[in-house]
Amino acid sequence: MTAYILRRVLQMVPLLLGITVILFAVIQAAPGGPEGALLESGRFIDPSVVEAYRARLGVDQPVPVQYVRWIGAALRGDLGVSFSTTRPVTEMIIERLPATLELMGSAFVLAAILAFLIGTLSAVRQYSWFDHLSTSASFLGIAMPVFWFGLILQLVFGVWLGWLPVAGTGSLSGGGLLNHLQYLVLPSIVLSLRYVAGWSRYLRGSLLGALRADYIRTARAKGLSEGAVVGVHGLRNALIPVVSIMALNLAGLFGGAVITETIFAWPGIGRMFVQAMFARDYPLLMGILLLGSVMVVVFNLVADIVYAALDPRIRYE
Amino acid sequence: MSGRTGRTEDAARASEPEVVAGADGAGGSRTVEPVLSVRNLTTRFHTRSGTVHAVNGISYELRAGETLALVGESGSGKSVSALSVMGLVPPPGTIEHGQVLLNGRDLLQASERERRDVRGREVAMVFQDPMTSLNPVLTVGRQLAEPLRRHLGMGAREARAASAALMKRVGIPNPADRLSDHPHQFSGGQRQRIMIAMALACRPSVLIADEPTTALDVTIQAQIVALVRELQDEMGMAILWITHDLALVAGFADRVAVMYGGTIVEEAGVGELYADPRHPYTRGLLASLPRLDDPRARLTSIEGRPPDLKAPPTSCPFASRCDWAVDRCEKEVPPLMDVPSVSGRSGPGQHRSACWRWDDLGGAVDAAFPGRAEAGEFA
Amino acid sequence: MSERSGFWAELSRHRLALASVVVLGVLSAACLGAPLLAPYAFDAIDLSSIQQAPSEDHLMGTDDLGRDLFTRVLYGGRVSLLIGVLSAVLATVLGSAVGVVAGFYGRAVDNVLMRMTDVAYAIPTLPLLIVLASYTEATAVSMAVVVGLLSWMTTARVVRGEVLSLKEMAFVEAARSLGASSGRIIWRHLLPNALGPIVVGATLAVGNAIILESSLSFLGLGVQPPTPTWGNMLMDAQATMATKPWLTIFPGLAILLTVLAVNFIGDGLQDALDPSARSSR
Amino acid sequence: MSDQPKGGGSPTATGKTPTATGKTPARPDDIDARSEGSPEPAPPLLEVHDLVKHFPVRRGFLQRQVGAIRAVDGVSFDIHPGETLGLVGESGSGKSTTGRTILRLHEATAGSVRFRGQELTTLDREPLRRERRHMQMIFQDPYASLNPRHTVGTILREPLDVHGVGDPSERRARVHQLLDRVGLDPAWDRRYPHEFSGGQRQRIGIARALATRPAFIVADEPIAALDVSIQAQIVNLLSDLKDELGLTYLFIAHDLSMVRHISDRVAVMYLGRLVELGTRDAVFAQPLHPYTQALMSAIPVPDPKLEAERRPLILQGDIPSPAAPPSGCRFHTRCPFAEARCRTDEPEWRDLGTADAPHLVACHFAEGLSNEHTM
Repeated sequence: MTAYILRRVLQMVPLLLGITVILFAVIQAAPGGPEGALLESGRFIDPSVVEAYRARLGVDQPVPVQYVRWIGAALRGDLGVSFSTTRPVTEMIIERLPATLELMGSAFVLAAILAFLIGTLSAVRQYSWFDHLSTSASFLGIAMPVFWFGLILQLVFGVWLGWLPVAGTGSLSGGGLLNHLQYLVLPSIVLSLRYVAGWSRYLRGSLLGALRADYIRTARAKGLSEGAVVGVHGLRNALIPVVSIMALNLAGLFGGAVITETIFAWPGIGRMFVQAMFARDYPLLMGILLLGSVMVVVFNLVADIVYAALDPRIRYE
Repeated sequence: MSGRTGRTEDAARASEPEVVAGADGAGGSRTVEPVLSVRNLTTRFHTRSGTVHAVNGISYELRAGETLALVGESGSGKSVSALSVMGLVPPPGTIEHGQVLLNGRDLLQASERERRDVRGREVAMVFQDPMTSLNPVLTVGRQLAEPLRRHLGMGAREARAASAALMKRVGIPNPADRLSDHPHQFSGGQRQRIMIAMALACRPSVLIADEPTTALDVTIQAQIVALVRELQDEMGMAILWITHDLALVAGFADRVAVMYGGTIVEEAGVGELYADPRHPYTRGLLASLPRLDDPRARLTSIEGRPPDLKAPPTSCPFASRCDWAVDRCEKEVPPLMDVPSVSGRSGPGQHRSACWRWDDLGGAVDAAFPGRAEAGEFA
Repeated sequence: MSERSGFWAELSRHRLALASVVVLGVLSAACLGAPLLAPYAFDAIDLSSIQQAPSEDHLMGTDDLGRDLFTRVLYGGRVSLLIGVLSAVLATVLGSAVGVVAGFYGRAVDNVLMRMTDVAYAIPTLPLLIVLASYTEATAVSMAVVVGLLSWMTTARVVRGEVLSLKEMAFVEAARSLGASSGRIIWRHLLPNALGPIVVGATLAVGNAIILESSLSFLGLGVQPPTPTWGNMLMDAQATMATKPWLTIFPGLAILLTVLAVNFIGDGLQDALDPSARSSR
Repeated sequence: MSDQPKGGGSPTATGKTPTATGKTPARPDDIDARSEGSPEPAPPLLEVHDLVKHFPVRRGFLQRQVGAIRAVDGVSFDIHPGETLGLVGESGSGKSTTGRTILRLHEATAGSVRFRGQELTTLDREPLRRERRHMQMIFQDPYASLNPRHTVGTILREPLDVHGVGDPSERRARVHQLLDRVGLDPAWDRRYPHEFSGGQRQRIGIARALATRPAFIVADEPIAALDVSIQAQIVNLLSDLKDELGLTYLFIAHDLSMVRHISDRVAVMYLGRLVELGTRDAVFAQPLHPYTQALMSAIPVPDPKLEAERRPLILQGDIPSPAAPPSGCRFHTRCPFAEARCRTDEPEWRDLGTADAPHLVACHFAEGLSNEHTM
C-alpha cells in the first residue's frame, strides 16, 4: 500500500508540471502579455508593483526562462503581487481560503450524504415511486444552471419567505455559530445540487449493477439478510467507481464555487476570482487557477488511495 | 444466540438417522423419505417481450446421500429450477405453482425470513463460475465465516477457526494464513473449493451444484468431482448436480434426469439411462458424443434448435427435432410415464420417459439408434 | 426485424426522450425562425411599457428598457443553441479522436494522450474559461470554439475505455486476421460500436455548453449586449429579481427546459444504441 | 527469402480460382498437385520451429518490463496439406497463443513460422496482408466474434472487400454461396448476428473464414461455447468442408474426445511447451507423457460401467503460472511419477514412434510408464 501511494505521488509531478505549463501559456496569451492589462488599464498603480512583476517575470527573457523563474517562485510560495491591491497573491489567497473550503466542504459532504441515501434507496427500490421521483429530480438537478437555482432560492427563501439570509457570511464573533450556519445553508445547497443529482444517479446505476453480480446470488444463497446482502456485498463494490467520479468532479465544484460565491456574496476565493477578472488582475487569477488545479490533483490522489483501500485488486496490480 | 445454536443441534440430530439410512441403502433404498421433493414446479419470466416458460411443471425427489444429476442444454430450465428451489429466481421470474418440500416442509409456503434461515444451512448451492461468485473485495475468510456466523451463531474468533478448518478440509494449503487473502489471489480450482467449503459450512442436508466444473479445466474438474464425492461420503448430504455433460455424471450420479424445453423428458437410474434410454432426446445426446470404439465415425447430430420458450408448450417440446415424431406428438404434451425397468427393479418412478413412443426405443444407443428412413417405417 | 427498427422501437419506449425530441424541435424551430415569429425586434426599446408583467401583448412581459421578453428569449436561444451544438460537435470529434487513437495504438501514444487529458481535466473549466473570455469580446462562434476545446476530456476517456475493451473483442481480431487495415478496423468496427457512449457524451456536452455559456454571460463575460442571450438576460434581471420575477424565471426556464430535453434525449439514446439492451432474448 | 516469389505470385489456395499471374511456381507444395493418399509425402504446409511468444509484464511509472508471461516457449511442429492437427491443453497452456502467433495476430518473440515455404514472422505488412487470404481463423465465442452492428452479408463480404476479390455482384453471389454452404438460408444475409442462435453464429464465423478460399484454418476451440447437440453439427460441418475443399486445420481444443474424433495427429501442450506429439491413434492408444495420460484419464466416459471400473489419475494442484514456470520438466510439480532428475533436467524431445509414424514425447521416463489409468 505504501509503495502504491508513493507511486501515485510520483505520478502527480508530471501532471502538475503540465498544468503549470498550460496556465503559464494562458498568462502569456493575455492581450499585451501578462503585464499588458496593467499598463493599458491606465488606473493608478504603484509603479514599483509593475516593476517588481516585470522583473520577476523577466519579460525581456525568452519565454522558457520566464516559465522556469515563475515556477521557481511558485514553488517557494511566491505567486507574485496582485495588481489591484499590490499585496502578495499568496497572502490574499490564504486569507480567503477558509471561507471557500468551508463552502466547498459543506457542499461536498451534503452532496455525498444525500447522494448516498438517495442512490442506495432508489437502487434497492428500483421502479418504486421514490425511484421515479428521485430520477426526475436528479434530471432537473443536472439541467439546472447553478446561478439560476441560486437566484430562485434567494427569491423564495430570502425575499418571499424571509427565512434565510441571501448574502454574506455573518460574523462568527457577532452572531455566533448558529447565525453563521444560516448563511451557509443556501450557498451549500446551491453548490451541492448538481452533485447530489449526478452522484445519486451514478451510485444507483453502480449499485444496480453490483446487485446483479454472481457474488450477490452467493450471498443470498448463504441465507444472509437483505440488509447484509446490500450493505456488505453490494455497496462496497458499488462505491468503488463512485469515489473516482466524486474526485473528478472536484474541478467542477471549484468552478461552481466561483458562481455561488458571487451570487451569495460569500467572501471566498471564488468571489475574489471574479473581482480579479474584472480588474484583469492576472497574477491573482493565475494564483487561484493554480490553487484550484492543485486541489483537484491532490483530491484525485486521495480518491486513488481510497479506491485502492476499497478494491484489493488495485493494490496488487 | 444460544437458542439458535440449540436449534441447530436439534436439526443435526434429527437428520442423523436419515443420513445413516441413505448411506446404507447406497442410493437404492426407495423407502426412505426424500429430503427434497419437488412437485409440479413451474417458473416463468414475465419479460417485456413475452412470458418465458422456463420450467414447466417438473417433479423429482432426492434422498439422503443420493446424487441426482439434472442434465440439459442451455435454456432447458435446469438452472432456473435449481434457483427456484433456493428461492433465488431473479426478477422478472416468478414461481407460478408447485411445491418444494425440504424435509417435509414446503419452502414455497414459507416466509422469506424462514427461507433465509434454510438457505445456506439446510440447502446450499455452488455456482458455475467461481471467478465471479465470490465477492472480489472481501477476504475469503470473511465470506467463509458468514454462513457460520449467520446460521450457527458463531463469534468472530470461533468462525475464523472453523473457516480455517473448512479451507483445510477442501484442500487449500496454509489455510490459516490464506483467510485474509482476496479471491483474486486464488486459482479457479481453489476458488471453487472455497465455494464448496462455504456451501458445506453448516452441513446442509441438500447441496445443489449448478455446473460447478463447467468453467474449469478437465484435470481440475476431476479434482473437484473427487472432492465432492469424498465430502458426500463424509457428510451424507444429498446432491442435485446440474450439468450439460451427460458423460460427466455417468461416473457418480445415482439417478439422472434429462431436461429439455423446461420439462424433464426422462429420468432413470444411472446405469439404466445409459443402457436403455427411452427418450429420443436422450438418445440424440448420447449419439452426438464421439464414439469410443470408432472415433472416426461420423457424429450423429440433433438437427434444428431448442424450442422457443416464449410459446406455452402445446406439443412435445422435442417434436420438431425428433426423427420419431408422429401426429400425436404435435397434439398432446406427453407426460412422464413409467417405463419397465430392464435392471429388474421395476416399479413406479424407477424409469420414466415423456415420450409417446418410449416402447419403440429400447436398447443402447450405439446399436439401436435408427436413421431417418427407419423412423419413417414406424410412422 | 432490422437493427434500425429495433433502434426506433427502443427509443420510442422512452416516452420522455420522444417528448424531448418534440420540445427541442419546436424550440429550435422557434429560435431559428425568431425573425419571422417574434412579435417585436429584439432590441426595440419601448420606454412607454417598461418592466411590464406578462400580458397578451407581451407574453413574458418586458424588461427595464421595455423590450419584449418573449422576443428576447427566442433570440437568446439562437445563441445558446448555436454554442451548445457547435461546441458539442467540436468536443465530440476531438474527444473521440483522442480516445480512439489512445485506445487503439496504446503504449506510449496512449500514455502521452491520457496524461494530456489528465492535465486538461485537472484545470477547473469555468475559471479557465472566465480568464480566456476576459481577453477579448466574445462572439457566439469564438465562445463555442473555446467551450468545445475545454470539454473534450470526458468523451476522450469514455471512448478510450470503450475502444480498449472493443479492441479485445473477437470480431476485431477476426477483422485483423482477414487483413483489414487499421483505418478499416477503426472506422468500421470500433467507432460504430462505440457510438452509444459517443452520442450520449455529445448530448451531455450540448447541455453543459449551454450552461457554461449562460454562466459566463451571467458574469458579464459572454456574448455582449445588445445581442440577447439567456445568460445576460438573467444578469440584467438580477437586480430586480424580487420585484419583477418574470425577468428571472423565463430565461432560466428556457435554459432548464433545453438542457433537460437534451439530457432526456441522451438518456433515451443510451438505451437505444446499446445492442445488448435489445438482444434477441 | 529473396528467392521466393512475393505474395502476389503465390499459388491460390484451392485452385478453384486460378490467379491471373500464370507464374505459379511448379513447386511440390502446391497443394492442388497433391492427391489424397499419395505415397510421395508432400512437404509441410506449415512449419513451426521453436516458436516463442512472451508477453512482457510492465510495471511502474516508466512501464519497465519486470518479467514475462512465457505463453509459448519453444514449440515446433509441422502440418501437412490436408491434415488436421489437434492441439490440446488446459487453459494457460498457451495453445490459443500458439494459434494466434502462427497467424501473426501476436508478433512472435522468437522462432520461425513457414507457411507454404514462406517465412511469416518477418513478412512486411503488405505481403502479410495478402498472405492472410490463405490462412484464416475460426473463433471460440460465436457471440463476440461477429460485429453486432454489421449484417451477416456485410460480415461475409468483408474478407472479399479487404482482398479485392471479384466485383460487387460476384461478391454478393459469393456471400449467398457461402451461407448456403454452411447450411444457412442465403436470404438471411440482411439479418444481424443477434437474430441467430449460437450454432448458427458459429456457422457464420466458419463461412467468413472460408470466404477467401484459404488453404489453412486455425480453429480456436470452435465448439467449446456451444451446446452438446450443436457441437456435433459444427464438427460434422468442419469435417465435410475439409474433405470438400481440401482444407488443412490446426484444431485447438481442450476437449480430448472431440480432438480424437477430428484430428489426424495430436499435439499436447503444457505451460508453453509441447509434451507429446503423434498420430491420433498412437497418442490415444498409448499416451507416453504422464500429462497426456492424466488428461485422458480426466475425460469422463458416458458409460457408468466403464466409469465404475476406471481408476482415474487425478493430478494434484493447479497449472503453475507461465510467468515463472518450474525448472527442469515443467510438469514435475504435478507429476505423480516425478523424480529428482525431473526438477533439474529439462527432458529432451524424443521420438519413440516408428519410421512412418513418429511419436514424440518430452519425458525422461516415457518408456517405463504404464497406461493403467487410461482406457
